[in-house]
Amino acid sequence: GSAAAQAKIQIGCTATSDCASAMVAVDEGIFKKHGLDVEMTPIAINSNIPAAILSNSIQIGGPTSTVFLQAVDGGLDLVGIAGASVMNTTSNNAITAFVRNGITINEPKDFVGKKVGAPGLNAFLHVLFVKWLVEKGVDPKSVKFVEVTFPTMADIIKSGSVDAVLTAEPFVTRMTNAGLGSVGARYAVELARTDPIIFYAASREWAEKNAATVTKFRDAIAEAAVIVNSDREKASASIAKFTKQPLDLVKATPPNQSEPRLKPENLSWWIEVMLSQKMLQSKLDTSKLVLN
Amino acid sequence: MSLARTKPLLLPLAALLAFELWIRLAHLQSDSLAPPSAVLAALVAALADLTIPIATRDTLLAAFAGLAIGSIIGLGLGIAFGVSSMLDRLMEVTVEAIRPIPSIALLPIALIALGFGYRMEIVIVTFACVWPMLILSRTAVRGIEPRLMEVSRALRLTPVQRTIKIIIPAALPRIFVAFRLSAGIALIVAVTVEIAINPLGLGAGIMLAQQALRPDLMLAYLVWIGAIGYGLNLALIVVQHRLFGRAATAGAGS
Amino acid sequence: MSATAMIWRMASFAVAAGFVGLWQLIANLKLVSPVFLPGPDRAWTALVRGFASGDLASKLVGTLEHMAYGWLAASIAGIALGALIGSSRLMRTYIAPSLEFLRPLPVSAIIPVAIALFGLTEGMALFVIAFGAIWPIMLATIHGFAAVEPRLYEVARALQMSRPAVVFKIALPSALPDILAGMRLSLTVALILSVVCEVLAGLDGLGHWVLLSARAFRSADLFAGVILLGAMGYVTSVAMSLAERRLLAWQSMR
Amino acid sequence: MILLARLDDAKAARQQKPLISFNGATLRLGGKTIIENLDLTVRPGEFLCIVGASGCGKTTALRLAAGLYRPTGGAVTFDGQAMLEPRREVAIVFQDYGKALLPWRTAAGNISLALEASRIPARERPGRIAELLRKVGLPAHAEKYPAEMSGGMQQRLQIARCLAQEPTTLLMDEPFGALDAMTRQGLQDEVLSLTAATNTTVIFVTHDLDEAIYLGDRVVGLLPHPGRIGIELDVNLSRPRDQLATREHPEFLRLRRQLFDFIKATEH
Amino acid sequence: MILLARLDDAKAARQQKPLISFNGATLRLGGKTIIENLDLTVRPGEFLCIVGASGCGKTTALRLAAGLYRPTGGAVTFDGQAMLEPRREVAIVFQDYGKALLPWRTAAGNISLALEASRIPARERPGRIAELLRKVGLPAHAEKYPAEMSGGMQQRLQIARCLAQEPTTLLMDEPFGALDAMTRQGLQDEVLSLTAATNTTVIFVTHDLDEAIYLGDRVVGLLPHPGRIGIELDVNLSRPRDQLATREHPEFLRLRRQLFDFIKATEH
Ligand SMILES: Nc1ncnc2c1ncn2[C@@H]1O[C@H](COP(=O)(O)OP(=O)(O)OP(=O)(O)O)[C@@H](O)[C@H]1O
Ligand SMILES: Nc1ncnc2c1ncn2[C@@H]1O[C@H](COP(=O)(O)OP(=O)(O)OP(=O)(O)O)[C@@H](O)[C@H]1O
Ligand SMILES: [Mg+2]
Ligand SMILES: [Mg+2]
Repeated sequence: GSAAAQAKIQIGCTATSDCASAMVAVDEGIFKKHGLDVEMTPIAINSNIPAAILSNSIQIGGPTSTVFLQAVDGGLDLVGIAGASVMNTTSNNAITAFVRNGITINEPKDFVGKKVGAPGLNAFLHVLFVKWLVEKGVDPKSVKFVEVTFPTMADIIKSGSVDAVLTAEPFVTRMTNAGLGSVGARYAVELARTDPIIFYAASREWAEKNAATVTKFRDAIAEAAVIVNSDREKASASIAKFTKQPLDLVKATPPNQSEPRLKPENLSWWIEVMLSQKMLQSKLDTSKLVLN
Repeated sequence: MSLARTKPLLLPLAALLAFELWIRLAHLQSDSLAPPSAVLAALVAALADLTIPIATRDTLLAAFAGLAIGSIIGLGLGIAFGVSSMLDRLMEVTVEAIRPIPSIALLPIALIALGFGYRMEIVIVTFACVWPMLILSRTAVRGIEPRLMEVSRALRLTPVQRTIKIIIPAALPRIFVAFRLSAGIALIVAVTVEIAINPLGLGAGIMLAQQALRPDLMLAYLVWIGAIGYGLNLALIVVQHRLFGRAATAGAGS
Repeated sequence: MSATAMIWRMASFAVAAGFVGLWQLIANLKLVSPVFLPGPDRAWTALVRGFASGDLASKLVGTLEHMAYGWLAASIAGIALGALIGSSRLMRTYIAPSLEFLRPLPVSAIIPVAIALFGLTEGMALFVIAFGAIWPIMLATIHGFAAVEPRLYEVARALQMSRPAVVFKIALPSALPDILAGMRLSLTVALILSVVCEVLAGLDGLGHWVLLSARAFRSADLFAGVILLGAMGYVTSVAMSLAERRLLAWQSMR
Repeated sequence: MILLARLDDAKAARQQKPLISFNGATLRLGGKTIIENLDLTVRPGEFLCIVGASGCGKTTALRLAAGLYRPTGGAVTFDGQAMLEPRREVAIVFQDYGKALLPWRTAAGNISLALEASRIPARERPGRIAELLRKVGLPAHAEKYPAEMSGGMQQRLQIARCLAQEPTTLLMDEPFGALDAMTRQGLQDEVLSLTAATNTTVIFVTHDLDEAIYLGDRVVGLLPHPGRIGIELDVNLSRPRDQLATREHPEFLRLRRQLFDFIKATEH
Repeated sequence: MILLARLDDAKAARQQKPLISFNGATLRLGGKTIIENLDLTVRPGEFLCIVGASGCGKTTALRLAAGLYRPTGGAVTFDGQAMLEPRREVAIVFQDYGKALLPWRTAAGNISLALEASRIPARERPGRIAELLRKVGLPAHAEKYPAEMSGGMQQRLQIARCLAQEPTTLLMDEPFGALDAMTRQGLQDEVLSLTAATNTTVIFVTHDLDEAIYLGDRVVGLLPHPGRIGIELDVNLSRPRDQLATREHPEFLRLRRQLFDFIKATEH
């Protein structure tokens, strides 16, 4: 209804470039233009987003595909309402397994017996890497995974506590420049997927009650996505503003590609991968995952 | 400033100097460490642009509210358990099984039930503050000179009178230690909740600074939190001296 | 254990069982969404399943180790530092203020710094847990030293006892009730910090189990972990009570 | 006048039913029998003194009478009812005076505690406190904390607090142990006149035989291991008593000798 | 034998230089002058008794002699040196015995404390402890905690601990205040023979005039507000003393009367 449309909408995202479309839409007044009053809330850990949505602390959030699917699998009634970012050549290029000095990785088998730090177990990069290992015929159980958050990666690689970290730009460049090691594998490039990384989700109840708002939101995001993908200056400025990262640092890395459309079938690859990694307990029905 | 007042500063100053030298000389590059001089600069900047003062207000609001509620509950239960060994024994299993549950493990549930904001943070700080208050005030009550409890029995003091006139004053020095401890815990838990989930206050500031790869700012927050805690404790000690005054000093001999 | 103590313990378990029943009732009536609050039945099933797969047992051992080592380190350091500060004016002026500054620092915020200094190692975990768990013990020791009956210090002076003798024969035994209460609190803090460490630094243990369960929205698994944490807390606290009862036998005579 | 009244009282009391009575009271503590099968009755208005060697069980017997211990065998009754908890009309002066005072309250505050317990209105308290402090010879020390007072002063302060309770029964455990002879005699007479005026029942534990005879209507000597009655003497000395005359009375000297022999016999 | 030796000692002592001496010692506490301008010397081997009304400053004077307080004016010297800290050869029996014992140690453990302080080897301790407990009449109570002991037993335990120190000087503050007449007389004689045998110097505070005269070579009476010397009497009674004969000696009675009049005059 119109009353709900005037209420302020809180959008919760982590400090990455994935939600750049929403950031730009706020900064450029696109939401306002569509009659939406939007505020962005920074959320530290992506897996908190579903709970934040459910408690109505935020109405729309940007969970990763894995977080979203696990939440739905766990019984949370969430739906995707618009796309945010998808993998593409650029983003896949930015994802690497970075190995410390003294370790050489020539082929996937070389990861056997190594200690690998992932920014979140069962999270996006980890799932991708395991998928890659499986495709290359390496038993993921033969690799020891530990959790290492992005900001501590450089220190941990330097201390030698782990042999490799699953990471992304700008950390790859920073660690390479600091002489801490080298890129061991570009597994995302080899997988060459174009599935969604993060998309906008809401609770089904809220989305159905505020159908008109959702439509306006989609329109605004679609408009902003164009800017993200075409105008790096503007996109970087908005990202830096939201994440409080230094502008130079943000500019150094191209933002992930924005893709405002989200179709149910976009999620089927993730479901399959996660099922094979025993991360889901039930076979999810894709048609119910996305609001049409 | 007299020499006596500068003495406490010697150790930290020496440590900071050593740290600065180490980082500068080793050309340490880290996303988690920064030389003290850079930290100081970041602190001054963040104080000036009011981000730290505002974050401090938010954190302290939640911490104090939780501390107040938690202390009252904990004190009440601690006294009850200290006085009545029956109650203490009956509740032992329940209390000892709930007490060690880390609130951080329950954060996702608290988030869903209460959402972001002060309410959730206050509830969790309360949960954390109840236990030290309970345990230490129970010990304090048990440690009261038994002859004093007998005096209160002989005078047929009502349970309320007994609590107000004998138990609390006798146990007060120890209860105050518990309260100081709880105050520290309240601050820590509030910040931890903010780091883990709640997007407000100093903890969120730390998290944001860390993710923004600003170790100087992150450490500036850390130093600031230390300063707040230090000030808080100092204030409580002043209150303690005010409260107990001559009775305490007369009792403690020289 | 005597028969009466046994009966009391049974009664205490019965009370706890009552609370579990209440929990089941709340779950059955769906007062809270079952997605977040599984009943004890579902939590129990998850617990059994976790142990059957062997996962949970190894996590339990991981947390136990973190807690035990961290707590031991904190106890030794806490009592030693507390005794030093409690008995030496020099220490009080030079060291105590720095410690008061460190005390309010949240462990959650220390972890990145600790990782930068120690790497992602068990040593880091030990340091972090001990750092957080030391305060209740240290504070209790300092207070215990201050609260010694002044007449006893005079006895020590009259006997010309050496400073170590005064510490070990007068001050420590007199402060023992306080110290044990502090150690009891620290035990819980150590458990909580083990979990925090496991959550924030990704070390193996129940904290990590709980984290992954929470992330995967498997509330039954999460509660299975929480139940284990509670059980661990209870068992360690019973051990602590036994130690207390032995060490403080004289107190019950009063 | 008072003298006659008191004597008549004493006579009448013989026929009266007892106020406090130990009926085969037994107490075990820490696996040892401290008091065994104690039979003793105290009549209303009577002044009973208990003497005995150190460690024979005097304090324990008094604590039984106070309701601070419950007998493990037999019974202790007060006014016909089992004494299971202390009662407000029964005041107790503890032997370890240093421990029985609230260290965080001044002398006046410590006395005030008893007044507060009996819900005396705040405005009446200062007058009562001043009066009581005067009675025990501490008028100038109202604002001192116990730690600032000498042993004897603390002892007198505790007595003042007990009097503030306006008890009908007073249980005193070596209340004058830390006092010099003069102060002691003054307080003995103070207690005597006070209890006579209000017809207060008293059980008075002392190790001073002269004191026991000087004060008491009756003196009971306890035997140790376990504590039980070894001797019971009626003191037929007229009241009011006089520090010089009474102590020189042949009956006084006779009783003294008798008690002395008893105590002497109990030691080894 | 001992008798003569002691008398000779006393004679010789007059010429000896003092062991403890108060030279115009003054002590202010909490803004009040407690002791003023006290001049007093104690010769080696002397047994000095201090009496005085409650609150006159006896305990305070003893604490000055012990080095527990430092005089705010004048000086207190021991063996010619300023007494600024307690010394191991000086043992102190505190008036508040309940507070001076370690509640977490048994009777044996409390005595052991003093032996440990003087570095007596562990294997010698049990024998010494048993001997000391026997001396104060507590042989059967070695394993009791202070809280399980009667007031008098605690007091005797404290005395035993002081004796364990094998002090050359003994400062006793109303050490027998909680004891019955018999136990008290036994301990009086025990202390006398012990100190005579080891030529121990004693300052003994008591409120019991008979006790002061019976024990002392000299009795000092303090005047209150502020504490200062009001009377000083030499006790010319032969040693060893006897509980019956000495107390009936005319000199004893004369001294007693003199002290009594002094105390009486100091009240009010
Ligand atoms: N809590 C207790 N546990 C075990 N034994 C105790 C306890 N309290 C007292 N006793 C023992 O009971 C006996 C009597 O003690 P009580 O205090 O009644 O003696 P008393 O006659 O008052 O002696 P005193 O004149 O020395 O004060 C003593 O032998 C003492 O050791
Ligand atoms: N710490 C203190 N602060 C202030 N005044 C004190 C302190 N200690 C003692 N006094 C005062 O000093 C005076 C003498 O006290 P002291 O204990 O020496 O008396 P005493 O002669 O031992 O009396 P008693 O025979 O009753 O034990 C008392 O009036 C007391 O109130
Ligand atoms: Mg007694
Ligand atoms: Mg005194």
